[in-house]
Amino acid sequence: MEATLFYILAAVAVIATLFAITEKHAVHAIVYLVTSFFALAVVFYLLGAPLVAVFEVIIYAGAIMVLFLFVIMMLDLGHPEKAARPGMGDWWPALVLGAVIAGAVVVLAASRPAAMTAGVSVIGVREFGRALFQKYGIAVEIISMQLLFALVGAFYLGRRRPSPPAPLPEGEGGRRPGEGGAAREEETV
Amino acid sequence: MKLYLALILLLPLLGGTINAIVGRKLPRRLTETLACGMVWGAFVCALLAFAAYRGPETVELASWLAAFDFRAPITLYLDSLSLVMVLMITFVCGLIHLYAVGYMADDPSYARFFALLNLFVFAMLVLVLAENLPLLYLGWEGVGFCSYALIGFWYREEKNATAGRKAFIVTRIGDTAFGIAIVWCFQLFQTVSISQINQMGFLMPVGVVTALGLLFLAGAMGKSAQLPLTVWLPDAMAGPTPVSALIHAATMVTAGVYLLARMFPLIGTSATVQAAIALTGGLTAFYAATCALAQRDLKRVLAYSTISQIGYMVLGVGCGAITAATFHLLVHAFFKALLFLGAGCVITALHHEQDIFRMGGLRTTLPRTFWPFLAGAICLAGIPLTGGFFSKDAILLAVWEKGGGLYGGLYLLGLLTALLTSIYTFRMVYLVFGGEGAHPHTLPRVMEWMLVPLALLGLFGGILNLPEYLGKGWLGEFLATAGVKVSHGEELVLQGIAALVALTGLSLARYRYGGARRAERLVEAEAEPTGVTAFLLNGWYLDNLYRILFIRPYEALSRFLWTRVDEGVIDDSLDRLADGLGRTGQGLGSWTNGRVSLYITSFAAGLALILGWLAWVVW
Amino acid sequence: MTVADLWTIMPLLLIACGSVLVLLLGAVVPGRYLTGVAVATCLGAALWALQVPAVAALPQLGVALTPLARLFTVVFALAASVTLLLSHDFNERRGIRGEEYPATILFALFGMSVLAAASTLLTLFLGLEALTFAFYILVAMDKGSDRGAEAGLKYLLLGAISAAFIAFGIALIYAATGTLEIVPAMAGAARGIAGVPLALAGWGLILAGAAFKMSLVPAHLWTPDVYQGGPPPVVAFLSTGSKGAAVLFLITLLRPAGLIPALHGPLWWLALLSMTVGNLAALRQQSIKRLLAYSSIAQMGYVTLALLTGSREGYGAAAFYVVLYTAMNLVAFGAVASLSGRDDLETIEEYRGLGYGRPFTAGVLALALFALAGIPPTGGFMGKFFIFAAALRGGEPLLAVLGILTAVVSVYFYLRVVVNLYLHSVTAEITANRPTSVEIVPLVVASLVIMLLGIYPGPLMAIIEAALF
Amino acid sequence: MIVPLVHVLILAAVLFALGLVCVLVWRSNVIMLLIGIEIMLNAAMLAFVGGAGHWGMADGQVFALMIMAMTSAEVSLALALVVYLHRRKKTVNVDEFNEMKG
Repeated sequence: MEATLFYILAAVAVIATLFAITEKHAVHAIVYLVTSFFALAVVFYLLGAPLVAVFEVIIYAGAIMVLFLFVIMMLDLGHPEKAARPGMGDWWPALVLGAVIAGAVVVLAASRPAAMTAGVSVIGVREFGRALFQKYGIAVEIISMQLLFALVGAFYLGRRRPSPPAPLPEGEGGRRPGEGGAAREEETV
Repeated sequence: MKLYLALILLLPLLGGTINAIVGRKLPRRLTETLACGMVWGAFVCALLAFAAYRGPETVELASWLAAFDFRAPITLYLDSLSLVMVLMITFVCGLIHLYAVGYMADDPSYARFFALLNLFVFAMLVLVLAENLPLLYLGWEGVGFCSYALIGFWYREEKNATAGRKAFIVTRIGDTAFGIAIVWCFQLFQTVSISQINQMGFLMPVGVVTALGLLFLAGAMGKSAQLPLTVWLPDAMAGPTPVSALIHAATMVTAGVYLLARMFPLIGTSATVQAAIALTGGLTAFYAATCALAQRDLKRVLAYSTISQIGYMVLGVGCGAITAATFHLLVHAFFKALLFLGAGCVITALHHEQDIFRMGGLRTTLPRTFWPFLAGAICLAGIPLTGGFFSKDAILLAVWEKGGGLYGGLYLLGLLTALLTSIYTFRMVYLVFGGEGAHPHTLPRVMEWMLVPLALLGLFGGILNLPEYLGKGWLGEFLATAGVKVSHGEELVLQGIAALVALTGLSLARYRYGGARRAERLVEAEAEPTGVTAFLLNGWYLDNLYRILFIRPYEALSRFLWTRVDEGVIDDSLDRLADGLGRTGQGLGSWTNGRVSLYITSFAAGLALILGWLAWVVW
Repeated sequence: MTVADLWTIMPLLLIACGSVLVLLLGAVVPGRYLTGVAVATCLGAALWALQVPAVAALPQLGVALTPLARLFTVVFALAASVTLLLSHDFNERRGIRGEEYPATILFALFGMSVLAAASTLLTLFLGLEALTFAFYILVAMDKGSDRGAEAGLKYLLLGAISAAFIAFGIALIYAATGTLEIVPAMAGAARGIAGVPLALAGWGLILAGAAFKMSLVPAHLWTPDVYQGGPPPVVAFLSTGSKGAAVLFLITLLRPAGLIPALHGPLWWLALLSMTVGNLAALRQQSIKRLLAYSSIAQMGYVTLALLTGSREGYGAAAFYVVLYTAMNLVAFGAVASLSGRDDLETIEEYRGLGYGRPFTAGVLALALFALAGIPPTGGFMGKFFIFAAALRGGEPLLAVLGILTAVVSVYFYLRVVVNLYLHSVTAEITANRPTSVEIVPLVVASLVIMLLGIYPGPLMAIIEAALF
Repeated sequence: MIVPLVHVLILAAVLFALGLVCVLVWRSNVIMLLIGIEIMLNAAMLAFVGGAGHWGMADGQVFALMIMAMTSAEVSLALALVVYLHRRKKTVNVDEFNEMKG
């Protein structure tokens, strides 16, 4: 039952992704992608990772995709007829490379399959939390630094240039309320 | 001994460093005194070391390189060969330093000049004294670097900078071969100590030794300007004259000969390598002599003659005659330094005129330069009883002794070269000093004084290693290498032949360039090359017959060798190679066409190739 | 996590706290004082790393200050402080203001030290991504030039792709071995005669990702554009710290189990292509920054050649070269930064005659170029010597000889710049900037390092040797 | 584990390749390019989660979460840069940013 569900969801994810990458309308592509991510989230759940599944929905399908939509609208890219579409010349090399890479990984993965470990239980939230904050506590700190600097960078880029390179009167780069609107979303993490 | 050796190295280094750092701030006299004093100090130390010398000695000064099982400490090795070299280098370089004080009197960048000069001496001494190959290579490259800086940085013009770069890059080709040889030696013998490697040569198959020997030979070719890597040396004349003297006489170019002599116990075990060395030397000697015949620039004549003489030394090494080669190296150092310094005097006196056809009359107006220069010239030409005669003869003797088709041919070639040498030497002397000419301006005294000791050494250098029938060969005993054993009679006959050849060359040159004929040659030289035929019509039949039969083919050949082979084929093929590489590079650069899509595609293609390869391997 | 643990990871904490502190101070203190704070942080971290005794990996922490990590933390911290000093006046001239710049430099340093100290694949990956991330920001920092933003975008797009490659690669290795600890994971990946196939696929992906970080051909194409577009001090740091970190990344992964035979082929080609393409493409390059970019591609090819041997000696030669290369490129780009005023000095012609007009800066630039060309007695020669010796002894004679040949070719373009520096300038007036004292100090220090490593490389080699034990 | 690990990895490989294809194809739209990178990173997460399920350890899941966090940081910066460049050049076609070349 669960196995069947896995294959169905796998098919859904692949097909939705296919639609997403061939879609000329960026907004539609995002919608297809969200579908794919939902399917993936359920796959995660089936593979015994409920917490990752939840985050997938919240962060990926929720926050990041919304961020994309936000930028698409901000830049007014919702007019597919104006955008250049990839032609056949773009597709062939891409498909060949993709096929080679996927094929190679599949060949290598299948050539000597790892033995099935029997009866693996679902990893609970408690176990996950312990691993996250005890074993990989440092990693959480690193990623928090990175998020901080994502904010700093986006803020810096979003800020309008204070003035041409001339000695500033007040001595310090004017820190105006930045309009780095793009940078706000990562606080959801 | 350790102290002496350390001082020999440290003094020039110290002088160079001080002058490089604070030289510009110091008063001029102090800078000059420092530079000269350091080199002469090294010479004094060398003398003391000579006095204390009892036998080969290895001195470890400090640990230098140590990585995993690789060890190359700063170890110096003093044996008779290196001792003789050190004495010669410090002495000749000391004289050149003093000369440079006069030569550089008007130049503002004297501090940099003397700093580089001192460093040059230091690098050369490191090269000579090194006990292991990496240290030797350090000196080797240091010499290359200093010569680059001295040739190129001097006149601040594009032409000279290019000459410096050319010297650097061409010698670098040889250096690369040498570098490969070093690493390979380490791989084979698990040591880089020269004396140990030399003792272990017999452990290796002949093929390997041959390959190693050829690599060393390639290294020597680059540094000593042997065929086919000769092209940099004539162009290196762009530097100031003391530098030319330094490069040509005492230091840089002899490094290749020294390397071959040093490694001879190893590489000499292969007959192929010996033959290759001898052939390289013989051909180079001949080739450069013919080129020298057609030159108009005084310094270029001397440059080609250097190449030719170095060719003799290499030929000597190729015959196993280390003593003879070293002997010639020493004597040549004296008289070539003398000739260059003399040429420097001439050029300075004539307001930087270098064309020998525009000179003349200096015999009377510049006597203090003329007589030493003449002494140098007769040494170079190998006129009997001069140092050059004995040393060159020792090499020819060794070639003769080897016998066989190849060496017999090389002997004849060597004789022919001796004839050519004599001709171009006296051509130069007659053109520069004969006839009438304008009044030169006076020279700094120190420049002319420096010529005298060199002239004496050149003339009487033969005493260093007299032929056996005249007494003991001191150098041969000191170097303790197996000398060539020939009967006195045979030796005398061979020397007679050589003397005859040299005198023939002298008379030929006198016939063509001496006395009244000189003026004709000058007129001839004024005209364009096609003017030669016009001159034919004027009825100098005898001269023309002589031209047609003898001189013209040679001039044609030498001009051909110079313009076509030297500047055409060798230069050109290098140029073409460089051009091809540049074009390829440009093509590769246009890969970076600025479009991210291509960058990503290339990146992904790399991944696909790697993964595809892995899948293929596993499958 | 105990107090003792905290003590050993103090350098990391110092850097992290320093970067946050700089951000906070930026609100109250004028920007130019922040460089001092940042430099003090770097030096403090370096000193701490020097005095802390090295420890073995602590499994519960994910980072450990192993001897190698200590060495490289010090190197990276010094590189960062040199960069900060070099950019101080440069940023004034360019109008790059604010606390973001020093803070981000410190963040990059944080990423590097995390990477150096990482003992799990997760911290290794996060360290690598953190430092790359910092450079995305830094490259685009100069808002006065369009090129900066373009370079930033190019770097970011390719960097994100390479992050995906590496993440997927690590995922496959994890799937094959079941652990994220570096030593058991990499040892597990190499199990069997030719390694576990699945882990091999992971290795392939990681190799491609690392090829991007080290800018090896064919993943090198971003390098010239980013080097040209980024501010020179940033590029100095990017080309040294981030390259060094990438090499360290590979060394860390390779060390536990050595080179899996199947990986030899790809690495071989990466090394060969990088050496040839980098050196040849630089031959006729007119822009000095692009020239140095191609040169760095070639230099990384040499490092790959050393790694390829899979021997301790090879890793040692690579680590030595990284330290040396850090000094060389800091001087080269530092000199370019110091000479650049409002605009970059772009083409080689613009450097004509600077040997007389700006003797100090031109002198150190010439020194760095000689070192990059591998000419003794500079350190460049020693570095190349160790690499080629390791390659020859590691059974790579063909590649070593080819490498030496490309090195010969490279002398040409390095000298082309030097010759230009010392040619009489056609235009008498020199517009290049005069070096300030804040710039002179780091340049002198780094130049001394270059010379010292050339004349007396023994001590550093001994440290590396001990660290790799 | 409900399905063999290999099947999960095959799915991940296919998704990864699809993401790469997306990156390679959509040069005319940097937003789609970034989406392709997201797909690739999702494939990596899937491989991690599959591995974690296979070995019964939480490490892989932690890694997957970290990728997610890292991605959000990267995306926000990338989009900020895109907005910044769009303000200057009025285009999202990455190939039009080719001022530097050679």
